[in-house]
Amino acid sequence: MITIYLLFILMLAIFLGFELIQKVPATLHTPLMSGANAISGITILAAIVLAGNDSSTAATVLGVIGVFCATVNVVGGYLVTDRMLAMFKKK
Amino acid sequence: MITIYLLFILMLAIFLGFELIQKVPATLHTPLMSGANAISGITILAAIVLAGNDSSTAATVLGVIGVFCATVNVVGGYLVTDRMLAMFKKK
Amino acid sequence: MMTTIAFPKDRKQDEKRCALMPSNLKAYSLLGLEIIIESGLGEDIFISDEAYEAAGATVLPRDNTLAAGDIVITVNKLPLSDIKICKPKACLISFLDPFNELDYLTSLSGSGQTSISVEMIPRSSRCQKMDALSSQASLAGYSMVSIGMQQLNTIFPMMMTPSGTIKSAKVFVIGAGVAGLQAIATAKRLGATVTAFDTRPVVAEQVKSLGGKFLEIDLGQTAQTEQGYATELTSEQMAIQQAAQAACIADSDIVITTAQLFGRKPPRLINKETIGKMKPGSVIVDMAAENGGNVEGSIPGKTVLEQNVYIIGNGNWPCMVAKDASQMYANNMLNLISEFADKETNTVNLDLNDDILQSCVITHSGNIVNSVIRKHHNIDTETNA
Amino acid sequence: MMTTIAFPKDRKQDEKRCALMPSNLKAYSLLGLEIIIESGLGEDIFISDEAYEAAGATVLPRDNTLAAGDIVITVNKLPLSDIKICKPKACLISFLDPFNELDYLTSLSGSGQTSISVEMIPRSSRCQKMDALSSQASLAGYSMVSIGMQQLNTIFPMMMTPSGTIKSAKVFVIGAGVAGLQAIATAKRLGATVTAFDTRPVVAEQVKSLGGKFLEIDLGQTAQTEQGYATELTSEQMAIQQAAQAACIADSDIVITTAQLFGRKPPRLINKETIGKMKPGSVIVDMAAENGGNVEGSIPGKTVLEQNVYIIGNGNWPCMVAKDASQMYANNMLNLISEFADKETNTVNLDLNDDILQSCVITHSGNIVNSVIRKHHNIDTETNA
Amino acid sequence: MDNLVFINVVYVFAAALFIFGLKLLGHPATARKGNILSGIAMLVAIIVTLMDQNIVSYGWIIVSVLAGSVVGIYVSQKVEMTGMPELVSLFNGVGGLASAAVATAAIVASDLSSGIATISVIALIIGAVTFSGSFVAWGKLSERISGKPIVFHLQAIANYGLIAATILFSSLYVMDPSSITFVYVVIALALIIGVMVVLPIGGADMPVVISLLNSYSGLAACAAGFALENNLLIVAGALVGASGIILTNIMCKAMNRSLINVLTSGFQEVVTNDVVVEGEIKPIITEDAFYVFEAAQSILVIPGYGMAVAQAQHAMKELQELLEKNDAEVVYGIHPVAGRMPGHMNVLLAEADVSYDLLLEMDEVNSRMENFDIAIVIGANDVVNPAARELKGSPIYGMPVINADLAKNVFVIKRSMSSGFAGVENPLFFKDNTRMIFGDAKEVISNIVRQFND
Amino acid sequence: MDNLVFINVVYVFAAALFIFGLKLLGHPATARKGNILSGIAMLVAIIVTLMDQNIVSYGWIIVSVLAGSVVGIYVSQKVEMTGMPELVSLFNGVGGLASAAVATAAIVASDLSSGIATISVIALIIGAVTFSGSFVAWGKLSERISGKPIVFHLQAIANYGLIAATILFSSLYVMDPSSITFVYVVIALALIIGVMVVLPIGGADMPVVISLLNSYSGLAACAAGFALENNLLIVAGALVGASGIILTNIMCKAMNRSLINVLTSGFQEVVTNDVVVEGEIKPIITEDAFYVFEAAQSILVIPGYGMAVAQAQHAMKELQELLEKNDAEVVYGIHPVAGRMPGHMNVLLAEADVSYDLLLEMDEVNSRMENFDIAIVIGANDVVNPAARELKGSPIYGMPVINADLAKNVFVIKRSMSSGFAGVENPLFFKDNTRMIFGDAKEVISNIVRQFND
Ligand SMILES: NC(=O)c1ccc[n+]([C@@H]2O[C@H](COP(=O)([O-])OP(=O)(O)OC[C@H]3O[C@@H](n4cnc5c(N)ncnc54)[C@H](OP(=O)(O)O)[C@@H]3O)[C@@H](O)[C@H]2O)c1
Ligand SMILES: NC(=O)c1ccc[n+]([C@@H]2O[C@H](COP(=O)([O-])OP(=O)(O)OC[C@H]3O[C@@H](n4cnc5c(N)ncnc54)[C@H](OP(=O)(O)O)[C@@H]3O)[C@@H](O)[C@H]2O)c1
Ligand SMILES: NC(=O)c1ccc[n+]([C@@H]2O[C@H](COP(=O)([O-])OP(=O)(O)OC[C@H]3O[C@@H](n4cnc5c(N)ncnc54)[C@H](O)[C@@H]3O)[C@@H](O)[C@H]2O)c1
Ligand SMILES: NC(=O)c1ccc[n+]([C@@H]2O[C@H](COP(=O)([O-])OP(=O)(O)OC[C@H]3O[C@@H](n4cnc5c(N)ncnc54)[C@H](O)[C@@H]3O)[C@@H](O)[C@H]2O)c1
Repeated sequence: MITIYLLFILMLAIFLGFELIQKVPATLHTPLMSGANAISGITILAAIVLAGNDSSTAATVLGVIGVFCATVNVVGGYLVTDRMLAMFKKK
Repeated sequence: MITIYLLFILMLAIFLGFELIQKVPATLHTPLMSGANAISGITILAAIVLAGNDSSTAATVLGVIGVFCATVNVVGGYLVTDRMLAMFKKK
Repeated sequence: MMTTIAFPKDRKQDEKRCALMPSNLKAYSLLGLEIIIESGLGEDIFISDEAYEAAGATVLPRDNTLAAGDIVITVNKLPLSDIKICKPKACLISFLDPFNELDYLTSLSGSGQTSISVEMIPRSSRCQKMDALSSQASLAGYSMVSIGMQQLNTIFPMMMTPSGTIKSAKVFVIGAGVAGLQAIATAKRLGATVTAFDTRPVVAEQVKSLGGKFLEIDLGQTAQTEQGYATELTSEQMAIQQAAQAACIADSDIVITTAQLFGRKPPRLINKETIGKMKPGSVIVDMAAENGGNVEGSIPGKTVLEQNVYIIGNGNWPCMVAKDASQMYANNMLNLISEFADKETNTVNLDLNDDILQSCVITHSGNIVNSVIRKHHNIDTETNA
Repeated sequence: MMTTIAFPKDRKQDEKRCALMPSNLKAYSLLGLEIIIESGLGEDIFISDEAYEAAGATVLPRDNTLAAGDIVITVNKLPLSDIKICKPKACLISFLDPFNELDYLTSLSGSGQTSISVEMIPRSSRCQKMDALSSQASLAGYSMVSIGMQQLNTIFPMMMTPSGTIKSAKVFVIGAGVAGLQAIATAKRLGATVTAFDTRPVVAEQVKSLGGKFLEIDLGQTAQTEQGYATELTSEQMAIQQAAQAACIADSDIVITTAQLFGRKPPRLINKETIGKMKPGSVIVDMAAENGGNVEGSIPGKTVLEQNVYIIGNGNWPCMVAKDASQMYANNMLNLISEFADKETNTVNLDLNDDILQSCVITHSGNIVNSVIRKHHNIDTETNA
Repeated sequence: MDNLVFINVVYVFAAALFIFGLKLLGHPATARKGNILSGIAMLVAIIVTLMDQNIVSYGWIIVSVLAGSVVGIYVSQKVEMTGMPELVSLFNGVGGLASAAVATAAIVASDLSSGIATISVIALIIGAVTFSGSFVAWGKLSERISGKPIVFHLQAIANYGLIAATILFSSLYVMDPSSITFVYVVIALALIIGVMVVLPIGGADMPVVISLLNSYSGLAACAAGFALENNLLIVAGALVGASGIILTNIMCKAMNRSLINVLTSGFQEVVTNDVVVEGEIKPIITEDAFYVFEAAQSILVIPGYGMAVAQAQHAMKELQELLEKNDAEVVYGIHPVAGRMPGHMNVLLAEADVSYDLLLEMDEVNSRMENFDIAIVIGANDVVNPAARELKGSPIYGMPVINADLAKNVFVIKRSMSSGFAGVENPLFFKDNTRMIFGDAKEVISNIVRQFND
Repeated sequence: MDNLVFINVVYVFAAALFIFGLKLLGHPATARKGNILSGIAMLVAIIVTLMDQNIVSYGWIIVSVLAGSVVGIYVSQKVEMTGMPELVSLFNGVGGLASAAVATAAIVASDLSSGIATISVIALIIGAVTFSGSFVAWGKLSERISGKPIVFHLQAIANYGLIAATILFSSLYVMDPSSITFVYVVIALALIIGVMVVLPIGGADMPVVISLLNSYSGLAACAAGFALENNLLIVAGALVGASGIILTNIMCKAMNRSLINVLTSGFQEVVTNDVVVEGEIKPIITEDAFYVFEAAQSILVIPGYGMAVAQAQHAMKELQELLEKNDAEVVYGIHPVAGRMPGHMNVLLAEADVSYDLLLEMDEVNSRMENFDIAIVIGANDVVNPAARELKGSPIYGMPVINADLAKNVFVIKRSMSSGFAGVENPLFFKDNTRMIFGDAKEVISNIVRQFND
């Protein structure tokens, strides 16, 4: 049954993703891509749990790699996006 | 934990509802309202289960009332909406 | 008894307009009125006697025409000699210039006929269709631009060509009443850069609505009469205006002056000194030349070269487009007659108590009856009732 | 040795244009050329000798001017008497009308100078800035509308007024080349309803791009030369055109004809019969009157009344806006000279092998050298090398 | 795959269909398809629900579904097109009743955990309010109840009291989920609240109210879904709830109302107003005007001085071309004194290259005025003032005017209610068939042009 | 409330923030706020995740977070603005790696049910493809790898083979979740696929590829979320996945490419092409042109005969006014022979009431051409033909022209590639800084005007 809920959530989130990005000006293509990319660093949550978990060394190592990579993605992604957006003058 | 999933679903559905109806021409206000109203007859699902359930007479009676009312809402709602929409000439 | 309307030909020099078009005759005959015209009425605008006859008019020689009319309509006032031939109870309708022609009025009242001055028709909403002053002024605005265009040795529009860029002509219109606005529109259409000035501040928006610039001059308080005419400026205001205009005039290729004051001499707007500042070859068109002139040195009926500036004082501007002018004037007259025509009896009833007639009837049964004109000429109110 | 350019005043009757403006002098002096003008050069357009002097020209009497010039530039061709005064090696630049003036050319070649005909400057992209034929034609288009407007006894725009609705004037332009297009644009600006016709089918789009209607006549095959000039129609085509135009002409208030055939007599487009169908008081402006006329009955230099239709054949249209015409012509001449001026040596080198000069030099060292002109006048090619 | 899982997988699919359907419903070209899609979703959902293992007998279900269908089909086919809004409010009320019934059933069926009890009672309240409110709205729309706002002294206080009482009794029930009696009190209170909230709202605002109640009925379904842990109820209910709120808001804007103001009518103290206005000014926004323009077959444009001031002629020309592309006939009625000089309108329209053939004189358009679907008055005032015909003593009485008021619909574009050259009031603006579009003429027309292009 | 419930409630909240953030990111005015909002969501999510009871030691977490942060901050601050796209592709690759690591960890940690195993291996594959693909894209963008499409014979077949092998080994693993070896093979294959798919795509299309890989990395996170039953991963991942697809599609449209074409470059047989085109025509749609217009400070309009044919002067006037309202300077460069008669452009622009002051002569605009952000060429051709300057022997060589090609950006509005009056080709259309907007001049400009008004 849990899978059902997850499916519901997936379905709704996909629809929402489609709806949210409808008309994006070309100037925003790159920042938006970059911003979305930062969000995809959400794997960090899973990686953290894995890295902090003591179950197996392999998992921990992979988890640590995951946390490191995901952090780079998240931190770098947000900062770069912000830098790009800062360049646009306010209308 | 189930409630959490339900909350997720609720949250996503609400967002989606907001996003879907953004710019609606005035001519569609009434049909849209009517169509949405038909959808809200979705209670019929709950009512069906209650009406078919043998747990208590009170619940069954209320369920039957629910099924009847909801059916009127659903059937009438869709048909009326369709009639309204049929009147619009295609652009 | 059916009313007869007579249209003698205008005898004023160079006048080409007439007060009747063949197209009006149907309307007159629907009103049951009889129309008599002098032979040759429309010849200057290429309308033959036959055309009038075909439409239902009777063509007669001049004297017979004059003698037959219960109502006699012309553009310009009839010579006094003609009036004697008219019926003693006839009603004479034309421009009369009653503010300036006291002698004429006196003679007219002496011969006893009723006379209507079309310039005195009030400017109420109801009377717009009879308002010959406006209809002719509007055409005058067009004609003044046309003649200025003819005289100027450059073109109006800007042109960027391989042979260099030609700048647009600068046109300055002083006085943006009916004539001035039409002049602005016409010059603007041709591609000129148009500036305008008027003492009535409401006009600024109207000028802009035609794409012209309005020259802002702070004259303090200025006013307009109920009928929309401007009131006279004080001499200080006049001085301010002249000074402020000078630069704009010097910069212009064509200056068109249309300033009038109802019942007064037109204001003098441009003096020789200002003319001297203009570019050689520039053109001034003085609409008011015949009545005293807005421009110093303008000569009625002539184009003169003064300090290398052409000053055009031709006058009778609507006559340059005589056919349209005739048509509009003739329509105004038809509308005036219709207002008082009685279809049942086939007559025209000039009820002197009517608002409109009270304003525009000047003489009646031997007296000058118009109160505005009496006041203007200081005719003692007690002399005649 | 510095080249001297002389600008004598044009002696042709009523000519007001000149070939130099004070504003050109700076450019000439940058090229290191000396400029001599005849006293009074610009007086008709109100430019004083002082103005030229201030800009750097030398003012001399006529004969001295003529005698001083290595290059002599005028608008119209110099009288033969003047040519004798010019230097024997001088280069004379002006309109020469080489297709029609064989006698003149022969005399000219006899006196040995080099002559350039500005109408023969090719219509390549590179030469547009020297193309005096176009620059003057364009102004002619404007002037023809201006004079038509003056003559017509109605106004151009439509007006819906309380005194009735005035219909817009109908203008029909035959020949939509440079002059015709400008005429269309000007008439359209004034609010007229404009129709146009031309034998070159490419023109239809151009007419529409100015808001005019194009009268479609199916003439079968028609052509245009490489330079964009129309070729002559066959006599059958001519007949079709005339028949098809007749209705449109009869319906028009103003007809403007600008049809020309490069190197040929202009086509006869309107005959008396067609004129008879026009409304009395209508106006025809015949641009080509001076060269034979598009319209039967047009008289060069005059406005005549034929069957109650005014036919205006004034000619010299650009002269109506002489100042702008002078400015454009003067720029064309400056551009022509610049093309061949050598800044280092302060001279003008007329290299007869240059494309441009090959087209427009007519006589040189005693001969008529221009091949097109030779062919036109059937001058045996072997007579002179 | 067990039954429950299968049902729920289908529910996911049905939910997706609902979402698609709703999306398509929002666009004129696809609206009908959207409705059908959402209908299919409903059908699918109902069919799989019937497989629920909790269902032991189908008798009553079949009977009530059939009965409901018959009623629904009958009513929906019988109703006149003009009766649509009433019908929607009726359906909505019935839907609310269904939710209330389901919630009540859940409550009476068993002792609930306090969480579920809370949600159930919320579903119940919302359902009941929707029910009674919808019926009042229906009454108002069908004129069984006066369309005027029904107000009385102290209503605000009374309403606050009702709400307090409802909260009180609901809490009492939640604290002891076996005390069903409180629930009946809550039902009664909720029904009264529904009535009280809708009564003070004027008939003209009813569509807004219905749209809001519709949104509520979605929320009721959603709450029921929580109570019964039914995902599809939650999704569909939330969709309806959220989109309903947005729609309500859009409708308010279109009617130039504030949502808050409409909703709180019941909580505002009564203000009596003695001024009698003959006729009413009906402003409209361009978005709504557009749809009328789009449907019109023959259109008369009456320009005046305001068009000149705004220099709106170019925009008007563009609109003309679009209307003509849309197969409408467009002509201009030129009053001889429109503007401030003879031929003023002619100058401007010629500049914008409007063909002379389209410019008709006053008499021509007056003689066929009744045949125009729309008369668009652009910055004209005096020249369309019916007072010139009707109102003896008006300074413009007797002046011939263009009888715009006799066209089927009149749109007047001007910036304010201020008067024209003659300085007199214009009864045209108050006529039944007149809508005012306030704004600069050029901006308003450009706006409509834009709508055409979208 | 127990820990897990609390974390998840916060997750709901974080998910809502992500949604808001993404929504705001799509609008220029709010984009920055949106990014910050989504950053906050991420922070909140990370903090509550640390409370997870499964976490026993924080040491490694802290170390790796710190290290990652340092690297992230350093790189993001160091990079030149021009290096942005490369950086994004790098980050994206790293993100893919993280997902792959997480999936692998899940796989090695325990024997999984076949459902979870399937999803985990999907997450792993997507992550690995994203990783290697992103790095190739980075190499192409930073010109470490040739920007040209790298293709070889039989590549299509090789690629199909790779995919088949991946599916095969994945299935083997899923059927026996303890056979981890297969997973390593799958990893290797996925890495190779990433390289193979991106290599044949040209450098110009890289932004599209990155956007797509970005969408993939979202899907990888989403799959990982399924494997670990983490809602927030699912929601955020799905959001990124879906919006990424849409964005990719939008970008393709803007570049006039077909998504399918770009993606399947690796599966198409190699076609060699010998024609050498100097420069390339770059058409653009008005929607994208609009954003450049909006950002421009100084704009030169060069009208030609096409403006006359289209009668686009009124539309251009409207655009001019909007640009001016937007604080840009707009001037017109009038070539003396533009159009078909002397002063042709003047007649038209005067009709549209463009102020004479704004009409500049050729020499004036040429002397300051470099300073114009945009030159808009409306239906002009010969008068902006650089061949007149550059190409001896061209029929128009020597004619002075407006040097539009020297402006920073050039937009040419015309209907086709056909030539003008002189009948010669125009090299301007092939210049690097030129974009062609094909269409009737009036329609195109009206279109841009509309964008401005929206
Ligand atoms: N034609 C002539 O020869 C002539 C000469 C002199 C006088 N008149 C008189 O002028 C009047 C003409 O009548 P009309 O109907 O044309 O004009 P009007 O009665 O003067 O009304 C013009 C209306 O346009 C509106 N307006 C002004 N600027 C606007 C803008 N930018 N956008 C939208 N609306 C705008 C004004 O209302 P808001 O301020 O609310 O926007 C005003 O009520 C007649 O009374 C006539 O007698 C005519
Ligand atoms: N000014 C004069 O006095 C004069 C007189 C005669 C000749 N000329 C010659 O005319 C030329 C003028 O140059 P130019 O640059 O103005 O014009 P051009 O070189 O003739 O080019 C005009 C361009 O406009 C495009 N066009 C046509 N209709 C259009 C529409 N509806 N929408 C968008 N584009 C449209 C055409 O391309 P598409 O078909 O692809 O749309 C064409 O390439 C020069 O060669 C000049 O020598 C000038
Ligand atoms: N009620 C109506 O329907 C109606 C009809 C016609 C005209 N009018 C109004 O009456 C107004 C005046 O009409 P008119 O044109 O016959 O007036 P006019 O011929 O008497 O005067 C012409 C213009 O000169 C201006 N003027 C006077 N002194 C001046 C000075 N020193 N400097 C500059 N300008 C000066 C006046 O203000 C006027 O605008 C018009 O503007 C029009 O709006 C109204
Ligand atoms: N290459 C250039 O840059 C350049 C420069 C100037 C002009 N031109 C082109 O050359 C063309 C002709 O120039 P022009 O105005 O000097 O020509 P023109 O003066 O020789 O003739 C005027 C017009 O009359 C027309 N015509 C001839 N016979 C006619 C008939 N029977 N009926 C009706 N019309 C007739 C011609 O087609 C032409 O359009 C122009 O259209 C222009 O496009 C090109």
